[in-house]
Amino acid sequence: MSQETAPPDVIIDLIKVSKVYPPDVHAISDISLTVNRGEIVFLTGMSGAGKTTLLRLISRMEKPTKGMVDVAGFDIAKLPQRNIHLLRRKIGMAYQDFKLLPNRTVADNIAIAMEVVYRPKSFIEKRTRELLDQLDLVRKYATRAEELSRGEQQRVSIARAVANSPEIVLADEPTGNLDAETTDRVVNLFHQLHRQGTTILIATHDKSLYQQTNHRVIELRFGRIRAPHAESFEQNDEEKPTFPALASAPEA
Amino acid sequence: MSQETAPPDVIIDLIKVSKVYPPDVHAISDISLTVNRGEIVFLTGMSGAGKTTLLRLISRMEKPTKGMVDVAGFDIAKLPQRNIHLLRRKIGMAYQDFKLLPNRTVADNIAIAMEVVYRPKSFIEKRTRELLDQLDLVRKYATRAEELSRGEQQRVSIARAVANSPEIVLADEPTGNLDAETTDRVVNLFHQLHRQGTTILIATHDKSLYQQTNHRVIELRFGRIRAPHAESFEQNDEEKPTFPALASAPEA
Amino acid sequence: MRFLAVVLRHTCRNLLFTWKSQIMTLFTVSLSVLIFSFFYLIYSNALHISDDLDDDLRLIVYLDEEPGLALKEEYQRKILKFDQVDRIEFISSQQAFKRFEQQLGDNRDVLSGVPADFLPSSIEVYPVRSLDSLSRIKRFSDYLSTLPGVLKVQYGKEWIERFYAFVQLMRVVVILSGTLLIMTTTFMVAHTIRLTLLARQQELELLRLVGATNNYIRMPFLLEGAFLGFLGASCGIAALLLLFNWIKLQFAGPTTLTLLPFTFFSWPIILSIIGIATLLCAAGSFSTTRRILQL
Amino acid sequence: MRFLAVVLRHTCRNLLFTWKSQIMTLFTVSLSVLIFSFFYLIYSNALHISDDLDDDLRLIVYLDEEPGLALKEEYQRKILKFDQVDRIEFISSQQAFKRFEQQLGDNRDVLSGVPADFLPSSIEVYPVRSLDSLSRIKRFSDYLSTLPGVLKVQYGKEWIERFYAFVQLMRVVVILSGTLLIMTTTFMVAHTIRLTLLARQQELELLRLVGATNNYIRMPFLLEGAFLGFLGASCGIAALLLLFNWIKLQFAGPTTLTLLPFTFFSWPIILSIIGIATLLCAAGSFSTTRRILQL
Ligand SMILES: Nc1ncnc2c1ncn2[C@@H]1O[C@H](COP(=O)(O)OP(=O)(O)OP(=O)(O)O)[C@@H](O)[C@H]1O
Ligand SMILES: Nc1ncnc2c1ncn2[C@@H]1O[C@H](COP(=O)(O)OP(=O)(O)OP(=O)(O)O)[C@@H](O)[C@H]1O
Ligand SMILES: [Mg+2]
Ligand SMILES: [Mg+2]
Repeated sequence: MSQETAPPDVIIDLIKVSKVYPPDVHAISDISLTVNRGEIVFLTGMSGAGKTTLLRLISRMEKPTKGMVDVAGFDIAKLPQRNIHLLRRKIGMAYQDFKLLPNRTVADNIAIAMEVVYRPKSFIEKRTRELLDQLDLVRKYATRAEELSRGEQQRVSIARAVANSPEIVLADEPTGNLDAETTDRVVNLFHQLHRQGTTILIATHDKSLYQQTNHRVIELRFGRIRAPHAESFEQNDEEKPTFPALASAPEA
Repeated sequence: MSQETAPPDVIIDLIKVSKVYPPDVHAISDISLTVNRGEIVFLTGMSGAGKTTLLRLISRMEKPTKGMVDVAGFDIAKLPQRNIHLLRRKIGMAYQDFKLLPNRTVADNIAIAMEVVYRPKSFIEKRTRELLDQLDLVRKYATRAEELSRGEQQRVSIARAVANSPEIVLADEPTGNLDAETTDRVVNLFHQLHRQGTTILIATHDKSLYQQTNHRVIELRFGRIRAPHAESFEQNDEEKPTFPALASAPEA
Repeated sequence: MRFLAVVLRHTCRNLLFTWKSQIMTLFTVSLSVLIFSFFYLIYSNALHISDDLDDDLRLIVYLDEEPGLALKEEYQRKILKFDQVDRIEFISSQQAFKRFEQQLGDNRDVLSGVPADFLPSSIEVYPVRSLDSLSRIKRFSDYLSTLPGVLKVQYGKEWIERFYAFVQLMRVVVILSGTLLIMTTTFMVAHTIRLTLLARQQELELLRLVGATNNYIRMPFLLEGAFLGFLGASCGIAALLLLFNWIKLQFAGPTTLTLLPFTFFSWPIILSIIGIATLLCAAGSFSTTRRILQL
Repeated sequence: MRFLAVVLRHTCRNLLFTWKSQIMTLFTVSLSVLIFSFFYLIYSNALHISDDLDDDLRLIVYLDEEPGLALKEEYQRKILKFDQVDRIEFISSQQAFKRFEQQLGDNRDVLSGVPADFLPSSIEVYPVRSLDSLSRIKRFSDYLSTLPGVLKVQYGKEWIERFYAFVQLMRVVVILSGTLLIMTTTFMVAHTIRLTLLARQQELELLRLVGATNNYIRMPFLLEGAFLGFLGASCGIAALLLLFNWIKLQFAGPTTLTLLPFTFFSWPIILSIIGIATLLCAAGSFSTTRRILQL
């Protein structure tokens, strides 16, 4: 069921992948992309360029129309329905539309990701509090998700994505509704995961997230990869300065 | 039914307004704010500061717990249910969660705002195409809203807000899912409305939207107004340079 | 004018757009009307059926002697004053004897030695043909036997009691089935409306937010409800008519058909059923938007 | 072990969390079971009722002379070979005369001059107590009149035909009501499941996305369905029992009760109804998740 076609340090491998939504929306065209374990990769590109579609292909929310997608040793196109959970457990995704359960509490929404892998209750509660603290949301612990502001919802969805310490984190526009200060907290969280060896893909429009880093930035344009900003494949970039502390550049 | 308590050039007038969500979330505390006709006002503040709540109070999606809200001559608290539409027709709002009808086409979603005031069909189609063109979405004219990327959805929601050329435009985080280039188009659209005398309130985290302008910026902090950046009440700022052309400041 | 045009266009678009749930609603309404009118039909025919069955239910009052004209009138007055009595008939000894002869048929010669007046004269009392009167037959018979000159009152006691029990049971069955069905139907229609509303809530809320008037939001619902109600009720009645004819076919035997004169609704009743269904559906649709209009 | 604990916890939480729609479902299931078992009960009791009513439905075969022992046996053999015949009884002239005397009651002295054998001897044929046999009575009577030595076959022709038509009609009513109700019920249960699923779809999709196994998603639905099915069926049966006792009270008169021996389900039937409802609900809930598992 799992085909180890790529070298062991490659965790995401896309070979000539295309995705056409019916009837003829070419969201992704002929993309090849290799991501190594522990890397941070930024996806940018205009609205509608295909960033979300790419992330959805990786988490098997869509099947590729053409090409091969290999994630953590699973060939997406051949993964049988009953084994999808094995792939999904290695991936934590913060969706662009959050996908929170509106009438459940914040804690429940985060816990759900840990419950499905049978974590003990005490662990779940500890981890939830820890994440909420890190994202400045502890006072919303027992609030229902529909009563949160959009920015708060976004943070809950990020917390859920990373709760289970997955091998791969896919973050789709994780700071679109966040102010600079809160963005900083999120960046720190990703940074911390990066130090633990998590592979992180971030689709974003926020230049301040990647402008002062030397992580790989991939720009999509009409479903194709455009001249990549940096092709640095080195894996030990934890030592280097990564995210900018605050996006408020002194230009006013 | 309409109380002209404020001077004629004041279009939005909040006096000591508080909003408490049950049981005890103090979203807005004791805010007083006056916006003149034709002004552009930016609302900023951390996630959860109360920006959305303020806009919801102005469009009467919430009633204030305390204080008086007077918008375009209507006293919000006293506006009877059967007359809400008179207020709403003067306001166009781009919601933070878009509020699109997922199974209707883009065109339908925009047209709905014009249909309710009985605009002729030909006008509706012309205006829709014009707006979609301006926001780079013409090719999505007949696509269902649920098949759009988030950024595209956001633009549709903006198009719907301004479609009817309302007196007041409330934009809640209008560029959260947009890249710099598309943001620019949105800014130009607002700029154009501004020239026509529309009052615009924009709640945003995106500093690049207001950093190089001299429009009023109001920062909320835990539901209160913090030291305002600029208290310029002059009304003829159409001549001055307003929005930055592109948010990609040359700092990389 | 423009308002009307827009509202009509909206209604049509809604119907086209949500035809799946519309068909669901239509089906629900049809079924409900079918169910209701089915029971109503049974009910309105139930009395006729028992009419024909209780021909046998006469009470025979045996008299000790042939009554004179004055006595006959006296009897007539005393018996006919009861509401439950339809008509009475005097049978003289001779008439009773002739009947007996006829009943014996070919064996009538056995009566050759018998005097023609060996059977007593009697009054046959036919009760009104209604289920209610059956329940009072016993008491009525007791009353009759207190009249002067009455030898004995005879009626098919067991048979009447059985028939009465049977009809009573049938009645309970019809009432209970009807109640259950109407409960179910109400529940179902409420359910369907809730489901439909759930799917449209978003749209209604949005309409409210972009400045639609109350009527703009409600009118399409009203029209849609009325349309579905009308169509649904018509389908329901049509289905019932089909069913009715099918039943008639089942009873196509020469005798039974005439014995059970089962009739369909008259036009005024059909029209009122359809009218009421239309009104109810329109009102239901109309009123469900109330909560949303508060926004 | 842990899986089971988590699944049980989930089930309980779901039940608590969505108690509103659960109660809706419970009500639906109860109503459906009530409806179904109500009609089943009527059905299973219908034959008993007609049993008691057709006591009067004997055929009287008049013979031209008192049959000898051999002839009696011959008759017995020829008549009893029909399935529809329950038993036969020979009535001699004397017996017939005595009965007639009793029927006349106080007026028996009118028979004083009549010879004791003026009434013909006869065979009384009691058909089997089933609705079906009634429909063949006419043909059977024709057959009987072809037997040697038979003067005439007499039976309550009109009455039987009326009764038959009535019972037939009753049967059609019960079948049609049953069909309508069962259609309605099916529709309603499907509707409820659809509604419930709509409300939960989001949650199921999310569970799938965060890596829940198929069983993790489905088991709570299975348990929930079984629980609701069991509870709902029990409530339905309980409601029917109440109804049943209410009906019995309605018929509490001394004679009618014994005439209509209406009995409730036996335990095995009750248990199978509950079992089947439980199974169906569990299966229904379980299978509705299929589409979502494809995600
Ligand atoms: N419907 C609600 N019920 C209860 N509390 C609410 C509700 N909506 C918002 N809140 C709370 O009110 C506060 C202000 O919310 P609001 O949506 O106004 O924030 P915001 O400034 O728009 O934040 P963001 O930038 O994240 O959108 C938050 O703490 C939020 O949790
Ligand atoms: N379910 C769908 N059906 C049809 N077309 C779709 C669907 N989802 C996305 N698309 C189209 O595919 C293209 C790429 O969409 P995608 O969501 O990947 O863009 P994106 O890069 O994430 O944009 P954004 O920054 O606005 O979120 C867009 O043109 C979009 O309209
Ligand atoms: Mg996207
Ligand atoms: Mg907000």
